[in-house]
Amino acid sequence: MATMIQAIRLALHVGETRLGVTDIFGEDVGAPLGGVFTGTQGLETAWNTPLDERGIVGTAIGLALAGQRPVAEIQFCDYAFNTIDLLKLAGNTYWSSGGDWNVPMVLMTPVGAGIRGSIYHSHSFDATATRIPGWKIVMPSNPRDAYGLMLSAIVDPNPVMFLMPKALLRLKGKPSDLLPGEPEDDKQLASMIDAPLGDRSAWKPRWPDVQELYIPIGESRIARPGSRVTVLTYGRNVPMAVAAADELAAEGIDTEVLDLRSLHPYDWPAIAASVRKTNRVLCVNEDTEVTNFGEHLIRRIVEELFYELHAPPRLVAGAHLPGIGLADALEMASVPQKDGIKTAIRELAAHEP
Amino acid sequence: MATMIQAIRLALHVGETRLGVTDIFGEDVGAPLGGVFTGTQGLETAWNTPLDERGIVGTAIGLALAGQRPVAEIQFCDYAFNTIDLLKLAGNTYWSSGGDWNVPMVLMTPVGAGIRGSIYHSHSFDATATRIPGWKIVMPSNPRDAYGLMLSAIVDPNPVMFLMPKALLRLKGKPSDLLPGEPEDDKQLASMIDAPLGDRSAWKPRWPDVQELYIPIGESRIARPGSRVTVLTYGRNVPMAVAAADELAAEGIDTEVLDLRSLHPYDWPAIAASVRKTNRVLCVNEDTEVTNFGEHLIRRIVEELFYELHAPPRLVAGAHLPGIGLADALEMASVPQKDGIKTAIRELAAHEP
Amino acid sequence: MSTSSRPTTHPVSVSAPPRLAAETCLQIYDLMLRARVLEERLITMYKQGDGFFWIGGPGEEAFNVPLGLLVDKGRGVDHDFLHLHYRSAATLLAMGADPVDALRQMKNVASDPYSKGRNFAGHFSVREWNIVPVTSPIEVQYSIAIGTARAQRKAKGITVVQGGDAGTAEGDFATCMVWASRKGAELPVLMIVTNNRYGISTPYAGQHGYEQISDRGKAFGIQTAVIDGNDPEASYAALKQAIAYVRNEKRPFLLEAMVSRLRGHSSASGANLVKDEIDCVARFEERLIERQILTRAEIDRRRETYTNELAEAAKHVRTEAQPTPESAFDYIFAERNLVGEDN
Amino acid sequence: MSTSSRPTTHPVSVSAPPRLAAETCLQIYDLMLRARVLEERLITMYKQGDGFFWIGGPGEEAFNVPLGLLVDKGRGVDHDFLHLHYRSAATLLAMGADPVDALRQMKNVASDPYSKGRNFAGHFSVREWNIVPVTSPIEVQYSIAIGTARAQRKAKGITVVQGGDAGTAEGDFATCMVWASRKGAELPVLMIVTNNRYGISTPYAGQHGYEQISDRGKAFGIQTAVIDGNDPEASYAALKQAIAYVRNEKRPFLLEAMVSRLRGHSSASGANLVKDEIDCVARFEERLIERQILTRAEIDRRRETYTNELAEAAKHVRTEAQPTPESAFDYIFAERNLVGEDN
Ligand SMILES: Cc1ncc(C[n+]2csc(CCOP(=O)(O)OP(=O)(O)O)c2C)c(N)n1
Ligand SMILES: Cc1ncc(C[n+]2csc(CCOP(=O)(O)OP(=O)(O)O)c2C)c(N)n1
Ligand SMILES: [Mg+2]
Ligand SMILES: [Mg+2]
Repeated sequence: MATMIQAIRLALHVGETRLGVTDIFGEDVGAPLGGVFTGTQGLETAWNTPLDERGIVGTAIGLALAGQRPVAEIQFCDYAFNTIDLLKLAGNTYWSSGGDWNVPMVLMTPVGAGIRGSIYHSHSFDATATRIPGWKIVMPSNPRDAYGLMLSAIVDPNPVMFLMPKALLRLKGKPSDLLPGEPEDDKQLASMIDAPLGDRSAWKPRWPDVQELYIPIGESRIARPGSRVTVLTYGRNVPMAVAAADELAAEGIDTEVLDLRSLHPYDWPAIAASVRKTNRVLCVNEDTEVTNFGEHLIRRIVEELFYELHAPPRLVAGAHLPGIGLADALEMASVPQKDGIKTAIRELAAHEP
Repeated sequence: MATMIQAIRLALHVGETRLGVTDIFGEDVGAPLGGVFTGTQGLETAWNTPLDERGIVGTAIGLALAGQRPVAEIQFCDYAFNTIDLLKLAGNTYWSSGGDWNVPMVLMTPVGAGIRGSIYHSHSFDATATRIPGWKIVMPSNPRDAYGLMLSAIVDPNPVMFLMPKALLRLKGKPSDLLPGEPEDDKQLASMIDAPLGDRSAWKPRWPDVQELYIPIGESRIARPGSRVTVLTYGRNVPMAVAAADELAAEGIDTEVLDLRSLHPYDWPAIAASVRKTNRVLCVNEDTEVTNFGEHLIRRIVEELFYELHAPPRLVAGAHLPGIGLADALEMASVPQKDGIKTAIRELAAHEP
Repeated sequence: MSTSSRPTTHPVSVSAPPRLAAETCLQIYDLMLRARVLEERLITMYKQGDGFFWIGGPGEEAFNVPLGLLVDKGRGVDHDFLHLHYRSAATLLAMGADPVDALRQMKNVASDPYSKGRNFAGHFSVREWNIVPVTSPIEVQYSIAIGTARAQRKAKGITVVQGGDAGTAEGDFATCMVWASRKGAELPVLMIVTNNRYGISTPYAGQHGYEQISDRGKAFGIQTAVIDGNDPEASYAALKQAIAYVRNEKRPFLLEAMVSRLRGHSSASGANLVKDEIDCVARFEERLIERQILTRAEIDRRRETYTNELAEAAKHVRTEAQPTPESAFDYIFAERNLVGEDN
Repeated sequence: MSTSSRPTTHPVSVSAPPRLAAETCLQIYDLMLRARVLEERLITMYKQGDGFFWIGGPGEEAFNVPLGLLVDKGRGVDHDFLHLHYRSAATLLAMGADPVDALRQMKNVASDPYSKGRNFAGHFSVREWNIVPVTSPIEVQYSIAIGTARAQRKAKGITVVQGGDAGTAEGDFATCMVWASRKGAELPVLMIVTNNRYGISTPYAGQHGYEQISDRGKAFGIQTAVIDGNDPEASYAALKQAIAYVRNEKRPFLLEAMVSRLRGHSSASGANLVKDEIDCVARFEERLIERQILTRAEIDRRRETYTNELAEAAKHVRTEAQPTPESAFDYIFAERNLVGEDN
């Protein structure tokens, strides 16, 4: 089973060999490193840029305007905050030009906490991203979705942001989620596509003959079906919420976990259907809680489904703090943990209108 | 009666003569222009920077770290989106250094639509600003509040963002809201402190002996008392909401308009009190509606005051569009207008639980 | 064409501006005049309430017309990409744009082909000619130009990027130089700075540590030149040389053109005529009369004709439909890939 | 000290590095050794699981120690402000910092005086000495340094800002030069680039169009020099000269020091010893032995002593309390103005 980072690499390989991707670039994205998380190892078109995020985003926009299909990486989303103006431009060019120019670029960037990354390797980007109109925003929670969403991102004629939950990048998928064409033995896969330690100058990947698999942008996935409470989440918090739900099942609380996968456009029909079924909803994400994307979902749910609700909707999100501290206790207190999710689900389930 | 922009200028004059402000700077902030909205005309310490927003914010942070009290301007908030990383730094320095360094700077910037400013002179900044922990965020809706909030911003030991609703900058205050020490005749005031058209090289302002007046950061103001519906708003939408409420009074709908004035920290006790009284709440602001600060308020209201609500809370905000178009019809369709606010209030008032 | 006071690191041989043939002079002059008359019409529209804001390029015609004539116009990487700024109407006209379209954008009517009534005057966009949308945020075009130039490393086209003097203080100007001059990965980009010695109200003096902005290119090994952008013949010669260099060498060139700002910054500063600035159109007229290529009477006739044409056109534009409110919601997401269609 | 290959616009007279007095050599060497031993201890802590991440400056001691010795240490505008980067432990030690505090930050204990267990190793902050917080985002310190330097235009202190080679591609590096060299408003800022020829895995070659990064300063009229940062005597001499220039002339200086990266980028790349890089400590030891200032035995003894001291200290730090969860909510807003207290 491919890990998420391997799945992304395989998708980029399909991109550059079959879908017209000409440039995959960013800081340390090319040889010898192939990305700080190994996402771009061995790719033909991967190259190292200067240390300049504005140049990276600008280059991506320019390549896209020239009709190419660039995939750019910002090494950590923590370092994308000096490029918001350019991201806004990428998002508004089609609209501002009255439909004259579209901008078919992909921007990938690792997000979130969970690796003891301290203040500048723990940022989330989902709330900020959803505030930039004209972008499609996706965030996978498992290798298969990562693969299929990346392929969809590449062929989409619009700018697509691909948020990589960094705490999940090295986790393997389920055996049932084998990518089409992926070797069944994960050791074999690793020996084919993971660069060796040490000198890599002579190394070349041997790519398995993986096939296309598109996860449509805008479609959510029921990560765990349930009837009593709905959890709306994405990325790193999906397995966390599923684990919480599984544990709560022993207490007789049957929780549905919806993995949004796409943050914009998001899957409103699926959200509404789940809320209509459970009448109780919890939004979970890691971004800071003031002016948070989960608050958007709650606002819309309240506006459209008020009388379906048997309990006030809840948000479990990152604390409104200037940073996520390095020490364990600080990080744990700053972003959602399984126990906090369980408590919130329990309270929602117990709540009688 | 001073206009809002005159009130800001008077506050900056107090700042540089009595509160230790050493540098007021930004693009075209110094002579001869004194700011594209005239906010810094005639000030002793105002100077013109290079055309470089990152340098402006960086300079402000550095001056603050050196123990000074800088006031920096970004000419239009539309051009602050390449500095979010620096704004985040200003907001996290105190926290990251474990209380070692505070950053006593003020950043002022005009925001919002209403002047036919097209795509890049119509942006709002409130949602983005409230997503930057460590900042205090204020936004006045009238000259007196502008004056008092600016003075509070200057003496605050933390970074304070002063959002200037550009559509209101030239509106005069109410006679009852004379600033302390302001001449009663507004023509007289203008002749004293407004730079003449044409050659200004010999001009010097004659400053009235205005006195200090501090509007505490974090305190809201009831712009219009009412009992049936609460409107939570700020800046340009305050007079709009008051006008809507006044018109609706004829229909027998008694609306309370709360002018938040401070977006962070915001006045939760006052908000809660008003919602407890009216049981119906509408948030109004101009920023785009997905991941919007009004959604935060609604989330908190739902979380803490669910059973006080007799109707689903509503948001009237900017459309989730890549830009605000120049043509009248486009701008009107993109940001809240009085009629839309009236409709929402009417629906809330009519709503029976 | 005068080179900058300090020596260039890779000196370009810049000869005295050759006289252009009478025919070329006439072509350039005619376009300069048309562009000037267009700007005057736009200002009049603004002053008469037929538009909310004016910004444009009166004072840059002598440079911008040759630019428009000399680029390889077309679509895709084998033609030149243009990342212009908001004073580029003359370049558009020289490339063949219909001046009425500029009036349409001024009046923000639905038929505005550049932005469908959404953007300010001067914010052009012509995909058929590789003119990427002009942006309001200053200098971002220099970061974006890297991308089109990269796409052209093996193509026939080059990338042209243009902006003002004050804007070079933004990091994006440096970004363009850093990325365009990477050893072994140089980019075919012509960087143009149109230096009118002002950013809105702020004079050049006091904001810049170098003598000439283009000096900044030298450390990067970028070819540089400073020219009199008020002289159409000097501009034509310099641009021709710079474009040929970029096209043949596939390396960057930084060209600084000293120009005028004849109507101040924009309508926000009144858009009135500024004294003490060289008027390139008037100066070129004198030269053409002196060389007996045109007479004052012919000049007056032309100006009158163009002025009347545009006055008529403005009347017509006034009757065109404004965008509907619902149209604000058009063009958020593209359904198909326009830019890649036949690249 | 070798000057860059291209002439500086305002040449600095840079003499061959003078031999420093034996006493000064010993002082510098001792601090270099202490700094090296500290980095080794930090790496050991990381490898033993006593910390989540290591980044630091083994290979920069010969430059960073003289810097720490030569700045005017203190609080407020009449002393020097330091905007350092994450490889600056040796500078801190030379200024008198307790190495145990670096261990505390490594172990993210509550007693970490630099960040209270919040930030990565090497992210120093000492308000008493004008050491502003080291930032993780690369290069922003160059934009912020403008502000402290501006506050010092009439003061005795100067501003020192330091960063790596790769980071100069960010616009902030250009911003610093633009703002520091404005004619008539020059700023007293010493810009330092510590060039180790890498940004993480990306080599210098292929990313830069100039020969030396400091060449970029020349167009701005900024004094520049390139020095061998592996030579403590050359570094001392160059820094002394540069600091004196900035202090006396109240103008910027751009100093590029060629240094080594002895343990790779950080713990993320293994933090193992890198071959083929000059080890400035070993090289200086040879010089000191040759000049009979120290013997190998004395050196070994010192190293052993410092190593043992820090091993003990690390054991102690391991017992110190971690921050409490609630403490995450401390220091969001300041109640009083610390930075302005007695300025
Ligand atoms: C990033 C950004 N900051 C500020 C502005 C506001 N603004 C518009 S034009 C201008 C001056 C530009 O001067 P220059 O670059 O010399 O170009 P010119 O207008 O003189 O041709 C400014 C500050 C802007 N449009 N974008
Ligand atoms: C703005 C930003 N982008 C990316 C990073 C990730 N990063 C950390 S160190 C580094 C390389 C820095 O290289 P250089 O400037 O040469 O300094 P060195 O580490 O070699 O001393 C990168 C890319 C960052 N910290 N900040
Ligand atoms: Mg200019
Ligand atoms: Mg380096």
